[in-house]
Amino acid sequence: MDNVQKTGIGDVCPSKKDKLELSEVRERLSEARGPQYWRTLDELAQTPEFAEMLHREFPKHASEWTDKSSRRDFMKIMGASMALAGLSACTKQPLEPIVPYVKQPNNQLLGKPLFYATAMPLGVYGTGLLVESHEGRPTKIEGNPQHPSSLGGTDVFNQASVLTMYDPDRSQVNTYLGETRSWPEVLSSLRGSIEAEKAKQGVGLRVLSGATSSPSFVAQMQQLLKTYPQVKWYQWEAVNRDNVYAGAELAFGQPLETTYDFSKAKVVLSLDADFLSSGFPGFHKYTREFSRRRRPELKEEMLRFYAVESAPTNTAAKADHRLHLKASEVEAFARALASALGVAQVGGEFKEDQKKFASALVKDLQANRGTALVLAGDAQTPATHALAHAINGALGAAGKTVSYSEPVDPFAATSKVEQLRQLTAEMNSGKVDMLVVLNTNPVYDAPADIDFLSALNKVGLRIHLGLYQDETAKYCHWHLSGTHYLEQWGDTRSFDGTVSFIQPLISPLYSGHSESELIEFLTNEDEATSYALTQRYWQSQHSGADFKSWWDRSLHDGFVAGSASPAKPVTASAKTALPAITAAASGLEIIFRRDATIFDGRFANNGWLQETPKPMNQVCWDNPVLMSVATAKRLNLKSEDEVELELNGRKVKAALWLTPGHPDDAITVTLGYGREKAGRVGSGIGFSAYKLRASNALWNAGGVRVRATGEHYGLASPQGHQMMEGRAIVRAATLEEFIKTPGFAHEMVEAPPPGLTMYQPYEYKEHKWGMAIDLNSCVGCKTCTVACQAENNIAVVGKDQVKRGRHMNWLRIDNYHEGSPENPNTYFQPVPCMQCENAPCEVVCPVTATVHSSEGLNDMVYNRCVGTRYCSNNCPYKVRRFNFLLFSDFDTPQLKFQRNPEVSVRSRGVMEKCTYCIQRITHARIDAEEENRKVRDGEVMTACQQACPAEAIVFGDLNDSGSRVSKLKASQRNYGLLEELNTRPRTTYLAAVRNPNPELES
Amino acid sequence: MTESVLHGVVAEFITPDELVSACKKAYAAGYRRMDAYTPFPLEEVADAIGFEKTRVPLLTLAGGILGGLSGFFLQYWVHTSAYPVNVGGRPLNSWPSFVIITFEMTILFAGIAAVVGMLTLNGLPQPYHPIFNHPRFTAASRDRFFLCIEAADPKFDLEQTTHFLEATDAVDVAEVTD
Amino acid sequence: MAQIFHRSANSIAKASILGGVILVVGLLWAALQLQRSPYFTYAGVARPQPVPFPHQHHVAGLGIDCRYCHTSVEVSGYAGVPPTKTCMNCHSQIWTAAPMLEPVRESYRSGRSLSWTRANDLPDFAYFDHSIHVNKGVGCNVCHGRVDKMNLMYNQASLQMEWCLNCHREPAKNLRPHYVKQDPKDPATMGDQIFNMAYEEPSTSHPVTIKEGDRYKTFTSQTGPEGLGTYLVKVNNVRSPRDITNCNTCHR
Amino acid sequence: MEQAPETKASATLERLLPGQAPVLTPGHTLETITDKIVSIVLRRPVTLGWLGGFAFFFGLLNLMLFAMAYLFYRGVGIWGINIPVGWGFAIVNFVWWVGIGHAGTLISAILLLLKQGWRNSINRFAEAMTLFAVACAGVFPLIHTGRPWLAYWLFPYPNTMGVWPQFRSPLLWDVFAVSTYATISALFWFVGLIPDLATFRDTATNPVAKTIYGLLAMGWRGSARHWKRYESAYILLAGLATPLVLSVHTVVSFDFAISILPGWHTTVFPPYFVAGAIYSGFAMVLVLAIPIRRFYGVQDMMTLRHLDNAAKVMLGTGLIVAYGYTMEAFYAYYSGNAYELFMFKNRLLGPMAWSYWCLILFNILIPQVLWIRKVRLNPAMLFVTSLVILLGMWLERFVIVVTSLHRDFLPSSWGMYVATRWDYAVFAGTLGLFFSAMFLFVRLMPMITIFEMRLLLPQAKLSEEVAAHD
Repeated sequence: MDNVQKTGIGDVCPSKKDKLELSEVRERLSEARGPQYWRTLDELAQTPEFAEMLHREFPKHASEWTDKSSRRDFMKIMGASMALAGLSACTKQPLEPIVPYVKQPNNQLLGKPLFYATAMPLGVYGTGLLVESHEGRPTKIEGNPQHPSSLGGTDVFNQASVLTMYDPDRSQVNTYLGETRSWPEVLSSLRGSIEAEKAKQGVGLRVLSGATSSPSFVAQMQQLLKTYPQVKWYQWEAVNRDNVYAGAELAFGQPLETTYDFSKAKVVLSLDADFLSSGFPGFHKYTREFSRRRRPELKEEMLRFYAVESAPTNTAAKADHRLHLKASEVEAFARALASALGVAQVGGEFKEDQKKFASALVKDLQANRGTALVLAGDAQTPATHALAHAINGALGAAGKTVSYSEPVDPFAATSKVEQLRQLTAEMNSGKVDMLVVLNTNPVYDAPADIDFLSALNKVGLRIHLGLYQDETAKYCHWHLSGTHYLEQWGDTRSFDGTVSFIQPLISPLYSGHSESELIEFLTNEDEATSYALTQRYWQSQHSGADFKSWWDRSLHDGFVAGSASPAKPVTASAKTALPAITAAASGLEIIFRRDATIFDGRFANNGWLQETPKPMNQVCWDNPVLMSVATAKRLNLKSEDEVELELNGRKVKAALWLTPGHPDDAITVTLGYGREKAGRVGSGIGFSAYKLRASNALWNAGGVRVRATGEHYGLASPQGHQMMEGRAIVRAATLEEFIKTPGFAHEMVEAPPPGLTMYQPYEYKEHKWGMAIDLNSCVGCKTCTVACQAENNIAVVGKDQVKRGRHMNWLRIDNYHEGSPENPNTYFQPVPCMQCENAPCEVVCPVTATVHSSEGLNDMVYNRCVGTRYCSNNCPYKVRRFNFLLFSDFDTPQLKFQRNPEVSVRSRGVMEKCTYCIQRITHARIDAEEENRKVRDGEVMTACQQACPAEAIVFGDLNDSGSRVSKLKASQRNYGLLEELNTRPRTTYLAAVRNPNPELES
Repeated sequence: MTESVLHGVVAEFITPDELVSACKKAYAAGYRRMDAYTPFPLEEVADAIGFEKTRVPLLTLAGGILGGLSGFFLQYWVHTSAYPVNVGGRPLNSWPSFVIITFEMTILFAGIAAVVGMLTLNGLPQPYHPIFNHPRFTAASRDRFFLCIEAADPKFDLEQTTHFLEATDAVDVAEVTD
Repeated sequence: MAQIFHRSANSIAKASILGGVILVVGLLWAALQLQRSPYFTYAGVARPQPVPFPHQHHVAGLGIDCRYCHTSVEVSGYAGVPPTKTCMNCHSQIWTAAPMLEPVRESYRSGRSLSWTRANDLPDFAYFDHSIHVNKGVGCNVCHGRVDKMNLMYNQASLQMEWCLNCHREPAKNLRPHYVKQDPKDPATMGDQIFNMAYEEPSTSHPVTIKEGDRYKTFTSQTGPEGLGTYLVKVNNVRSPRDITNCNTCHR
Repeated sequence: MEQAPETKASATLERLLPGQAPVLTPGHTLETITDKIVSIVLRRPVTLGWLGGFAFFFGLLNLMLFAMAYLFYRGVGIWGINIPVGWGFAIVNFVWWVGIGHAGTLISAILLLLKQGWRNSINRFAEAMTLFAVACAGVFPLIHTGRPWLAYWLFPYPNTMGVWPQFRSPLLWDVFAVSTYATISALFWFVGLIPDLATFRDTATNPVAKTIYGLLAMGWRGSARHWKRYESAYILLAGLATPLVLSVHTVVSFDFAISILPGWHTTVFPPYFVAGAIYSGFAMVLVLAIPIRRFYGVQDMMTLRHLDNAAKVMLGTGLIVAYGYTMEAFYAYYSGNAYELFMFKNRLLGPMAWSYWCLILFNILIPQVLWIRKVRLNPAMLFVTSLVILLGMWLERFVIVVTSLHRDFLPSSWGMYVATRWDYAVFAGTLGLFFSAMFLFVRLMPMITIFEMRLLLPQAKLSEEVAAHD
């Protein structure tokens, strides 16, 4: 209930009688105590007034976000703004305190950030990271270049995770039936029940956790199982890889981890696999290798990519040829393909409209034995996976582009759904009298046909440990506030099995405790810290004199060298009996997918991720129902219609969004929305697709009914229009054309020659910063956008403000569709400030707030800006962002800690924009000058560049002919956006080149 | 009111014609320190009493020149020496962009010079003036015309001057004291 | 017609108009002065401190080097305010009972930091870096004044943008060498001149000799082609005024 | 309201010599003119009609103050503006009001130089109108900024930052142009008032009024020497105001013409902005003159001749504006520039086409009725036409500002613009400010120039022999 109390304070909303005031809620609750507390809340929660109050009180739409400011009193706002205005705004600076350490930590050099290696677990898989820390505050996540799972790249979840750690809505106390309990109290009250369980060998004790690959934790659990022989440990992940392992089971008789090597691949076929989307295990490495193999400079060696996809993904957008199928039709296609390749006669015929595509594909695959690669998506049927393995085997991919190893998930053998089903059954049968739920939220994300909640309520003692007082916590007696990975010790394994260490950047912000600490207490009733536990385990693994040095090195590197799981020389048995093909869904098919920005809902309360537009449809702050234009026409629906989805009697309401390239007679919904207790940011937005999701059809199901309710349901999208209107914005060609005329990009538009000026052009003697963005490499994953937000303290504005066209992202990624709405080519174009040499924005600023630096940067001086917005009007790229209201949060202390101290926090009424991360440039320059040298190439990396897993963004000094950026700009593909306006942009693009199969081009 | 000093003799007329001819006579008669009062501007009257030229235009010109120069050089100085900085790749001395403000400053200064000049030369504001002591002077701002020969005039002599004015078409001749 | 106004009205009217003009101009002028006055800038105004720390005594009296307390001034943007530990290094030995020092001991015991009041406080949107200034040869007292003569700390300069610009436009005026030829008789030439409060810029009466490679070079003027400042701008690669008056030099 | 007897008279006269309705109905003397005008202020009691009207507009004025208070409290985000449409109602209103502010000085200055005697009866309140319109316009550049409390940074003054305004920015040109224009117009208006204030001083009976008018008149006594300097200063001001009035809207048009935005970057803007300004200015003059002459029964001084002339001016400037629109269209086509072409297509057929077509209807089609003499001589119809034109001119600015912005170069950043209730509140508020000021003005100041009206009388002329003498 923190939320209610917190937002309630100093709230000034017009008290109409029909409105339910927070004060009342608190009143009604205050009388209630213990269990009754919850019931009261539940009753309340039923009433429409409560819903209305949530709408009003919780920053779900921007009105609430901005109303935050209306809660502050007038002078305070002026104060904040004035402070930015500084002395010359006739304001006197207040006396500021300065508070030194008592004893200064000796590794700490004040004013200089430190970097620590750690790893972020997402379900089973971990990603190796470096985290920037200012005076003990983690502020920014970077990839770990040494780490095989990162190679220096990151994804949206990595970048945004730092905000989750500081989230003021995280649970800050342990509660018993809603009443606060200190940790010692928790332990002492639990002792009794633990003793009791010990006595009966834990026959009534069950543990439910998320999937994990942490060696130390697994060991700990085994310890627990020893202490309580009867105890059972279940795991649940809503976005799981059950099918992947089941597929391996079919093909090899054992669950295996499949890893791919794109660096050796020439022809790639994806059977509904979105390996270029954040959240796919190995995303960082695959994206890196894929984009390297897609350089058109490779000429004929350039990789060709075929995609068979159901739900539109940015992965398939990068494909040279796409086949849009219902999710349920992919298996049939795979079977037909296997037959066509003579791999296995498993039935299945290509449909008429697939034949052309298929025959070309088959030829291509056969022509590239050993360099071909077939991937099956996590959401595809086990059979599809088995077939993919078989085909890879037959094409000699195994050992070359594909390799197999022990599953990273130690519990791959039994599917997660099965585990949840068993637990539920046990709970219903009353076997369970003590349940420990660790960092998982089944009450919210369990399949609709598994009634987890009612089963849960049958358990005598329910203990929940997690970051939030979430839906599950709500129904547990105990909630123990957990720790974020940046607050705890531990370990995890990445997609290739490499063991990575999780080391804390900060001691638990809300004095939470890790899973391992709780389990340790259950096992031995001792209170060892996660540090002791992790070290104890590894000592046992790596006993010996050199442990200390080994440990220090591993912590420093962030991973255990050479711990990747060894490849298993297995071959797929072609004659495996595949299960009978599941008949293609009848009627309208519904496709369930993880959400591109909030995954399975665990990031629902992360404002950065909520405001990041979904890569393909550019919608944020919601999960619309995606549908093809043709189908919508047939059902005569249009975008932003509110529709009611009905599947097996279960109903939800949602907004419709028409999506080019969506298969007909199908709709796509993403998981993770419709949270009730996510927090002020994430509660009550979108709808929960879990309400429709059945355990036997996790990823797609037939026979969904779509009915327009007649209401309008507005969606927020920072990019209203996704067509190029025949303008040469993204310039693209086929490989053939590129080889014929490498300079095609320049022939599309005539740009004025550099000499064409009456004036003496400025020369930039010292440095001349510039950026080149390779449109061929960019996969549109949006990581750069979030990285920029984290690095530059960019405010979150909320859905309503985004709808009004006031989103603040300095770096946006534009999508453009080209061609038919059935099967368009989609291009991604990251658009930061172009840093024009003839900047149109500068000339029109009346107060010299935006001017050029001697290094050619278009400086924006926030504290000089009076906010005429003229510069934005005159910016042809519309990359400038304006603080229409007080968007930055100057009040919440946690959010202040998160901020990058090297970047001003912008107040109301000032313009802001991409600065090429001037703070990074300045620091590099100062370091260089102190060493009496020039800034080296690669020494300055912009946040977007550093975050990009695809190496699409390169920044550097144009005066240094040797720099990477100079080389790229020398490329024939290099062109300036709207260069015909003679703005002379410093940011330029390398034109996109597709590599289509000539057979299919006609 | 302190003991009264004679300010002059005032003659009142009904038509401008009468006033003008009276003025001409008086000027011919050698009177110089005199003034005529009319409810609307009449070029000829001023000429008749020998007041041909005004220095208002000169002042205005001066104001204009001052304004123009200061206007331009302020901009020039700001952008070339006060804080020279590259704005959108334009030259530091972008004189074409400076034209507008130069022009505006010219007009502004000239206009102010004209008005302030006119008022000061006219010795305004001057809410108190002996002529107001004339009992019927309110008519001067309505429909009557007045000629006042001041006592300060060397040729002034109460007797003669009064007679002289009575000899004109004046409907009334009266002394005005200060 | 009777007079509406008394004689005096004439002079009053004229006077009041003139007065009005003078008043307006005067107010504007006053406003501009006020902006630069200590009332706004705190220049020369000592701050209340939990412990009345006398720089004069510690610097001039005891000859403690700036860097003993402000440890990171040469390597970090932030000069560093000493942790309580630093105070206690000495004050656990001397003045151990001084009531004046109780807050320091208290802080050391309880582990709660002392809360000083900033003396040199820049607005939050101005990013100043100590290390680069020190490395390029800007002496402490160029900005901070004769700290060795200050009892309670105060900022000597206005710390306003125009003040910063003055130096950034003519860096030569304020640069000094790190090491000069040592003259045992003249303590002012001992040690690193950056931290030498008593440093005098070269003049014909007081030439400054610095080491260049293995030979010595003597200067008798600060600015001008033969000046020490001009020389240091060259050897320290101080960027051109145009470069260091970029907005992004201080604002991000 | 009292019935005006002269209307019949002038109507008959109209029949006798068509097109030659007199500027001043015969039968007036120095006496009657003075009395008639003076009595409106000094003798006429405050009527309910006046109170009602004033109360209404004063209410609107307070609405504006409220809206502005909330604006300063929350920020410009309470308006409909966004990225890409960074400018909305505020700038539209600004340009509209500045435009209206043109007629006054134009009438008093240019027509004075052109020796248009008929201007004498309307120039005074036209100038007042100018002042108030410019005041309304002046509100917007200030409040539309994100941080209005720092707007003074637009003026060059020796500040502690050592930073100066950026004189290449058209916005700064605006600041200078508009403030100069305001100052000069105010001077012009006040100088014109001095002799009439003297008349008021001498006619008023109430001592307080006497004193106040006396102070304002600064002791004017109609001395021949004073008149001479006065006349020369007045003519000089007119001479200065003439290029100024033409420059102001030229400069305003630069806000757009200097930018690179399709639909803004247009060389035809200066002339057609000026024409448009005069167009709307005269429309506003008529909107004010027609009721005033009716309610205050001054049809004998503001005769049908005035209305006729004003209508002709509108017709003329209206045609220039029409030409401007045509040229915009032509150059969009002739430039062959894809962005320009699209911009214009978007105006005609885009989501905001309604504004363009209304604009054409209100500004081009409907005003053509002014060709008909009957309409020009029919106050009621003129009044309506003028209102339509005012609306049309507002839409013109809306089309230029909003439709050009909402779809520019990169389709990815196209957006829409929807005004919020706060946009409307501020706009309505400025109307309140404007009309409240007008209401006060007609009650407190001579709304017709007395001394210049006197000049229109035959008895004000010198007879040949006296004039010719020596």
